Amino acid sequence: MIRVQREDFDPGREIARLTEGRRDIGGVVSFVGLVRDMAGDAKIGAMTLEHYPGMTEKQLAAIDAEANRRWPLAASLVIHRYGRLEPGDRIVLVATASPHRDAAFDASRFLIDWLKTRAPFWKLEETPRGAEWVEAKASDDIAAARWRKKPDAAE
Amino acid sequence: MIRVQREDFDPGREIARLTEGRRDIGGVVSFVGLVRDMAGDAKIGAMTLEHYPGMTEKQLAAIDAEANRRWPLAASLVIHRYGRLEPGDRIVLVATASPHRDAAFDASRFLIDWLKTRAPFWKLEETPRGAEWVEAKASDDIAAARWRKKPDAAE
Amino acid sequence: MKVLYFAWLRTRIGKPEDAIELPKGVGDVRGLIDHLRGLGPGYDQALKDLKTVRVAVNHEYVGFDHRLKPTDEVALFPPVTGG
Amino acid sequence: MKVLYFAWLRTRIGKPEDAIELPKGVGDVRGLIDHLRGLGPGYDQALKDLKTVRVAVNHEYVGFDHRLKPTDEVALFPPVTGG
Repeated sequence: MIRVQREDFDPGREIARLTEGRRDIGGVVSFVGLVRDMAGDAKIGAMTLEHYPGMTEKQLAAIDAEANRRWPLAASLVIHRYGRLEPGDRIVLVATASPHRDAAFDASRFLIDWLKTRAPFWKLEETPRGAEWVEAKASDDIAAARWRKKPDAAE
Repeated sequence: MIRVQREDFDPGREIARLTEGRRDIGGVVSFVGLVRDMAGDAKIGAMTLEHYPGMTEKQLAAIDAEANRRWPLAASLVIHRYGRLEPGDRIVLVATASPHRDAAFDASRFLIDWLKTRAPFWKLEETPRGAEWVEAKASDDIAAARWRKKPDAAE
Repeated sequence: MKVLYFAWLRTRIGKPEDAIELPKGVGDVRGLIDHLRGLGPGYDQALKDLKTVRVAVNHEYVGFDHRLKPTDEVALFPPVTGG
Repeated sequence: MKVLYFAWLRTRIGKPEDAIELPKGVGDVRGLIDHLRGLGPGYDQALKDLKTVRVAVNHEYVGFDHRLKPTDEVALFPPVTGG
């Protein structure tokens, strides 16, 4: 399941909802992404997350579906916020529930790595130098590349 | 930080507390372990977690300290419950906060893998055949072995 | 054809979208971008380095060789920075 | 010397702990376990397969060759199953 929203979310409530009434889930892995006050060398006052309504939801749903194809998940959830956020604010939640913790860990990491390179969001930071668009990080491309399937790899 | 307690915990509140007032944390990874109603082939009614007061706290603190030595964590938390638990109940919470998500993911996985093989807890399951002590799983030893440092490995 | 711009492509071009008639002879994304670059210095500056331009057609990522239809919704934007 | 038992070692032995005088000539964990096995069939059954016995002295894991002091708190238990 995916949600794109301006409002904050409650990770504990979302994790609990994911497993409610289920008795077959061994564990839930979650990643909560927060606004940091340092990007490179500049202090950030706040940032605004722009997105592409329609495409953003579609891409997140595709990433979520791919995670469910690759791992035996009992449930999964991606929430991504847009709009103006301040340091310490929550930006993103990824949560995966599975009978087996390895699957939940791998799937969560896949989801956050992939959405960092595939989900149409752009950060505009308020820095002492003025508003600046955040540049994509090569390290995110490298992280996402971990999950690229090699055509000759056995599956 | 570690806690060994009979009471339930609120993952959302614990995650929020871990990052409260901090502006340098990029992400928090958490693992919530739940009681499943199937262990092997038997349906579990409930289980009782026995522990070794004193040693359990000491071992969890050692595992937590080791995670903080190996990864640049801003904060970490392990909560483990004991006593009687029913299917769907939370057993364990591991949460790690770091400026960088890879460190948070690796440290969380290390913590849960290690505590499964090092923390003195024992599960007594109520099955249709009567109360049965859960046997340690070879897969947990294998998972923990991932993190064993090779003497010849460069660090 | 609707063409949308996001992030610094939008701020450089100076507007969030255009309604464009596909010029004769323009059949793919690369041709559309060449056409847009002729519309003004903001367009040219935003679109001159294709390494920093990503393209979606009808909400799906496509390459520069993707063939266009007059009813397509095309979006041009820099590499994404969410998460 | 205080000796604690947990999980099925405790249920097989039938009590959670013993207060034991280290017999003369017994210096390490292996010696203590041999001594305990002589105390009754429950002890013998619980402790005969050392592959399923873990040992802690004063809350730290130790091996079977670990030397014991009369003031030590020794704990014997099966492989852990928490988490």
